Amino acid sequence: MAVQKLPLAKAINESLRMALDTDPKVLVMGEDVGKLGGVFRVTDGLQKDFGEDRVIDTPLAESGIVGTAIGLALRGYRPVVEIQFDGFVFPAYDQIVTQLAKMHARALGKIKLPVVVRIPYGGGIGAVEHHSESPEALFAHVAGLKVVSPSNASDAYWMMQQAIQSDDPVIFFEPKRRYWDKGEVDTEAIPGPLHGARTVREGTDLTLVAYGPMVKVCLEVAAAAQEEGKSLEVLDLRSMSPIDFDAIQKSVEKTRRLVVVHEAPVFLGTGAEIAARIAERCFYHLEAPVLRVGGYHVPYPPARLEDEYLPGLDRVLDAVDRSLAY
Amino acid sequence: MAVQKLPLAKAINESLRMALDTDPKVLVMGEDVGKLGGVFRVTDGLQKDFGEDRVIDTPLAESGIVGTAIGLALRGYRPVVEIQFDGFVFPAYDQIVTQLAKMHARALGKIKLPVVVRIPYGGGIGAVEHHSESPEALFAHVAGLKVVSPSNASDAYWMMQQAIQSDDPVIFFEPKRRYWDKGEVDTEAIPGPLHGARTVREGTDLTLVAYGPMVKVCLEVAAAAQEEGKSLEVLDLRSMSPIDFDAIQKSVEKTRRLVVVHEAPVFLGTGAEIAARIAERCFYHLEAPVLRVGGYHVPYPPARLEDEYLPGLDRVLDAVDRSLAY
Amino acid sequence: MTVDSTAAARTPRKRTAAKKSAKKSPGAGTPDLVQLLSPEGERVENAAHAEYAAFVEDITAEELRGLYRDMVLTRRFDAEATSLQRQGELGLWASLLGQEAAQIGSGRATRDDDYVFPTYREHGVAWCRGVDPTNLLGMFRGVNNGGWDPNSNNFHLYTIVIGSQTLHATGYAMGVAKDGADSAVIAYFGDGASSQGDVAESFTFSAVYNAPVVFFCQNNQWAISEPTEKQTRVPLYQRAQGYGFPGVRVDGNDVLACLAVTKWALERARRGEGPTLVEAFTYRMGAHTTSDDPTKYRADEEREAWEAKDPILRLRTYLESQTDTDEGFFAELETESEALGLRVREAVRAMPDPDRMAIFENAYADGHSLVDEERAQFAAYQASFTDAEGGN
Amino acid sequence: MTVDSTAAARTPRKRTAAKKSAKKSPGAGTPDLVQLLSPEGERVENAAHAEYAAFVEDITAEELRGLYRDMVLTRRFDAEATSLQRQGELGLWASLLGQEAAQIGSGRATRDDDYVFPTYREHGVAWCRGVDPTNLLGMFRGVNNGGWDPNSNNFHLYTIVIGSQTLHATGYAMGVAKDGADSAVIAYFGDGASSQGDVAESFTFSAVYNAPVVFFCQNNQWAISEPTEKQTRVPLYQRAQGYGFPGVRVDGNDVLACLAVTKWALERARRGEGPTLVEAFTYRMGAHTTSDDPTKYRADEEREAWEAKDPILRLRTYLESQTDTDEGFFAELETESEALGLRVREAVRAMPDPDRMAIFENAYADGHSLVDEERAQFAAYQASFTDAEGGN
Ligand SMILES: Cc1ncc(C[n+]2csc(CCOP(=O)(O)OP(=O)(O)O)c2C)c(N)n1
Ligand SMILES: Cc1ncc(C[n+]2csc(CCOP(=O)(O)OP(=O)(O)O)c2C)c(N)n1
Ligand SMILES: [Mg+2]
Ligand SMILES: [Mg+2]
Repeated sequence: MAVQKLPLAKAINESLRMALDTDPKVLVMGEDVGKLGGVFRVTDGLQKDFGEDRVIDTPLAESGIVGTAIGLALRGYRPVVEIQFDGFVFPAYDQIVTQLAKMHARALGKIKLPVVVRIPYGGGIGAVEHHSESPEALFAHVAGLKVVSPSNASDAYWMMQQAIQSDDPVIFFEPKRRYWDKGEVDTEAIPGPLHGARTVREGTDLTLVAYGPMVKVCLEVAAAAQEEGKSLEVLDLRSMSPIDFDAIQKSVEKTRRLVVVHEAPVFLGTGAEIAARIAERCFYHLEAPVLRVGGYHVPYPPARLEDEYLPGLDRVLDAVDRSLAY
Repeated sequence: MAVQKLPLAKAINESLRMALDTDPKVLVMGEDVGKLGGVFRVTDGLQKDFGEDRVIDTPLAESGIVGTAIGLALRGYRPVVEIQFDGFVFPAYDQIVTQLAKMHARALGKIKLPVVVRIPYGGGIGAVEHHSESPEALFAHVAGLKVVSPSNASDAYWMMQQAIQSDDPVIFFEPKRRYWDKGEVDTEAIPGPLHGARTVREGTDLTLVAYGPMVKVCLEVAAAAQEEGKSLEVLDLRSMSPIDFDAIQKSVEKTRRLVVVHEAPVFLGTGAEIAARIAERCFYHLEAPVLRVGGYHVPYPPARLEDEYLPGLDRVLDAVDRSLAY
Repeated sequence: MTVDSTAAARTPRKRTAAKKSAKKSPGAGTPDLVQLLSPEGERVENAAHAEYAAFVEDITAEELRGLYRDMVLTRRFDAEATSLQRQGELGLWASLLGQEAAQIGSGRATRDDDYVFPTYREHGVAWCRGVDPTNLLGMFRGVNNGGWDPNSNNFHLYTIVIGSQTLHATGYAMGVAKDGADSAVIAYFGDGASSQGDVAESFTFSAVYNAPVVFFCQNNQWAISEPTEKQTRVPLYQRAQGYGFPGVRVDGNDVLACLAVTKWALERARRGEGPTLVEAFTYRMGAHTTSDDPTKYRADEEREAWEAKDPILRLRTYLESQTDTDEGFFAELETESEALGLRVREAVRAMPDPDRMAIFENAYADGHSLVDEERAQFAAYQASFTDAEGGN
Repeated sequence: MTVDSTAAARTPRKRTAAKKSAKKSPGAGTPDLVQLLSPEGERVENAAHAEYAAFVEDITAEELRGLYRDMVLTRRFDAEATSLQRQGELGLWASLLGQEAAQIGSGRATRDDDYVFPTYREHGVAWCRGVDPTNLLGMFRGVNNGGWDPNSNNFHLYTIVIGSQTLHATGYAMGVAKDGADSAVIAYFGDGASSQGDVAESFTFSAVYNAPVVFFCQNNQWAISEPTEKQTRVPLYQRAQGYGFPGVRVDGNDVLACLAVTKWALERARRGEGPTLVEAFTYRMGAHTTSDDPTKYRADEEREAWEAKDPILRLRTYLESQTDTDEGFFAELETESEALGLRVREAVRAMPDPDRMAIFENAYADGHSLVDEERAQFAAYQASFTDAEGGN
């Protein structure tokens, strides 16, 4: 059956399974992705079905994982690499930034690096340090990478398919606190472009832009605002590099107000770029400055404080109110 | 004599010498900082005068350099670490982001990490790959770090003094193409705050904000604009974390126009944050959107193309014209 | 979770099972393994290891009981934490079950002026250093990211980013040497961590600078779901030689051997002979953490075989058969154990949630204008609710 | 810059100096050093190294002349590049002066279907792989960041971030094994690079996956200004053992030994016996790069001592004394050498600057809307000048 209701994690699992099945060059690699199926079970059962040669438990060394994935890609493979948690991508940062991102250009286009780096990211799961961060801006700033994040099961399935098919390296941020959220996945649908934003709710008074875990929050905000008679449009950005500015611009030309929401710190977060660019593109349309809601400029706090730190319904509503008050 | 005319590199050298001389806990460490005095001679003569125990040639491993510097700081030392070039800081990125930046908070303030990481950065010297990058946004986005860059010899001297005295880790970006530019250094002056911007030229029609290597370009732009009868104010930002938004706001409330210039890619560069925040703070004052001039979203190009890539007089003037045309 | 670590965690009674599976003893077969107490609780005499044994030659029954007590209380504390996690009082717990000897032996080998860099599982070492065990729970409860002052007990914060602390330890040791102090530093890490570039770099730096640091690798044979073969194809202690310093493999379930070898290594460091790698060959008897389900990836029999080599059991047999330790000691310890459990339970439950404004504290030592601004905005935002509630 | 590498770079004449300082031969004293040709140009017989020697047993005079020719032409090319840098035609040059034997020996050991991962100094290896030498100059001239198609000659791009290519080589080798191919991979790196975590991780990965890769470390005794003691306190080849695979130290100025040992190691890889570390003990006779001034940090005598062990000189002596090589060969080679120099000089001078729009090419394979937007803006901006000039 083509349409299934799946949790987001399972949708990625199915997507990986599909890719492993259809393209013998696809590999899955990372720490604990084999028998354990990953700490979030995203790769559950894959090693059993495709063998240790395709689904590879690696040594505990992220630079080594990405570095060898680059080598495998040079040999013609399409590795899908798992970084166990957001906070553990940094040992691999050098390989990602200086090698993975730049090698295609260095070779004047003669080699391609179709590597997908999967990173479960974001907070809200009550975890210990380094398990709740949102470092996407640190990748989006780097030319040569593409950076995406699905917010629901269907996108998770399809964006993973597209990421694996991409001849560019893709940093694939998975909203870990949505792993268990179910959604319909039509494995025979024709997906939209990987880097296009999607309007997930139409509205006329203000545009909310979010991605990954915050889309759900923004939809709740829009519903709450509706009750107060405010019509909010919600855009799921889906891609942080490139960003679909045309879609945001179009929406803002209609609503004339924009609030950007992400878990990552506001300071130099992706919202900064959106605010800067939309302020330029929509200079004569904006009735209020672009407002941003996100993390503070502090290390991610311990679990018992994360609800204060993370943008939630109230904080986004507060920003909406402030915007509408202009 | 307290006032000397020194090249910027020599000013840093003098500043390090002063620090080594006055505080026995100060250490200088990095690749080739000893006998060679660093590839830019910034540490020239220091090992000779302070010994191998204070000015330390390290193994070729940036993570090791920063990681051991953290350990030395825990033991009460104040290490000043050199990363040989901008593009080689990434192997140390994990230690900087997950340890150096967060350890003070992790210890609830009970330990301090007064580590300075010196990074010669930026282009314009005709170098090979990885020797011309401007990764400052990748550090400014990270809470727990402070990020500064001097644009002239006097600031280089004094900001280094202040960075070493800071109990927070400071990423100290040195504008390598200005190393040879001479300026007056008064070693008995009373410096302004490390994180305050400075107005380096007053003007009324538009504000240019820059830092490091681009300050000189902006001053040239202002001089050229003057001839066309335009009065440009130039702010030397000096600190990218924190950013002195008050100073920018004050200037923009006067000039009503802002152009931000840096070598780093525009997309998610520090200019994005400045544009976003000033657009919010000065919503009713701005006559034009904040414009940004910087690098493109491509890997830093080979030397023979860098003049096209780097913001120069013409490109900044073009942005000034576009802003004034609103 | 199928592994019942609380059950296994009780102070072990004398068990005849001990001898049964002693033949299955991976690692113990290696001639290089330093062992002073056999799984059967008998003193092992091995001329080749006399240099290490010398460090525990004069150990008294009293001291041995002290080690036993440390192990029992550590295990009790650990079991309490595991059950507190099940009760929802902790978000996570990383149990040291099975690694008590490695931790107590090495921890008791340190001097007060030595400095310790742990991973996230060194509850037994923390115990030896005098860190109040309830302090260890803050980060697992989610009220902080490391709740003690490292300098109070020369015991650094737990470090979660695998391997990174080995460089901090090396740098600290470089500082010790610069200061001309005769203390030493010990860095803990796991078999999985041995693959991280940082650990290799710490070997290089410590060798080049001849830093007084002991690298103490608890090879508990698993890195979450991955067996040690996914990290190396030769025993880990051999890694050191290629960097120019000695590596020793010690029976990690033998507290006496761990004590002896670590003392030996720390003494080398103090004498200015530089780094040593100690590989304590042990076994993670529980799950990786309370979030983990080891039935997914390893056979029960493996754990069962290792239960026969239980570090506590082994010392108990020795105490009972070779020393004047009477039942009273064990009974008293049982009582003390229960009291510790109770104290920990109560302390955790009493742990207050941090004030929300704590988010903005300690990001910087010297302050940061953006943090100040955000703090003020946050306070105003919070106040708007209070105001609203207050009918303002 | 005091070191005149162009002078030293000329095809060496027979020199009596060779014997003079042969006694000062660091490294050669090591019993472990594999040497088949002494600095005096004599065949070394050493039963302990018979396994390696077997790989060059049948080498013909013709083949030896081929190696000699490779070294001479490589040196000539290198000298030309150095002088082109002085003339401002290149922004920088990293000379291989002194390392010709290590590079030609190992390079000629590879098969066409093997894959090579160089650093930034492997001009001699590139030569062996058939890469047109002028292609190597693009990045040093600043017209590109790596100007050849790696797959044309199975010779990867130069990699500047120290050590990172060792992981690419390992991954590539894992792929070779997956494909069931019987080819091998060779990764070059320096003594300085040995300290990088990435290199250690590549040892771990290659050992765990038994990848068919040879790690070829040219220990030229300097990492810019730092002597090897700043990277290790034991010989580098020993590093391998702790990771579970063999390490061999070879006389890096002995082309025959480098050829033999590399062939041996590549054969091991092909046979499925996994990785090998080869440390070629050699010497960087010139500056680190044309930007460097070695007088700042090392004594002239050191270089002079090593000139006596010149790899080219050594083979020449052998060819002249032990084979039928006549003067004509050397004379012809001199002519060929000059022709190469001329060709390179002309090719570099003719190298066009890239079109400015090239900035926007190849950042992405599948395109990126922001790059498209910036490209269009840039084009419009440039056009505005043309328009202005055109009086539009
Ligand atoms: C850099 C990094 N990568 C991944 C992780 C996730 N992780 C936590 S513990 C662990 C396994 C550690 O194994 P080992 O070093 O053997 O220590 P043990 O847990 O067995 O004590 C992993 C992969 C991490 N904490 N840090
Ligand atoms: C990660 C990184 N750090 C620093 C540098 C600067 N750098 C270029 S070459 C070099 C020394 C390399 O020494 P070695 O590995 O011995 O190779 P050699 O130059 O001697 O061939 C250094 C420090 C770099 N390229 N990459
Ligand atoms: Mg382990
Ligand atoms: Mg070298």
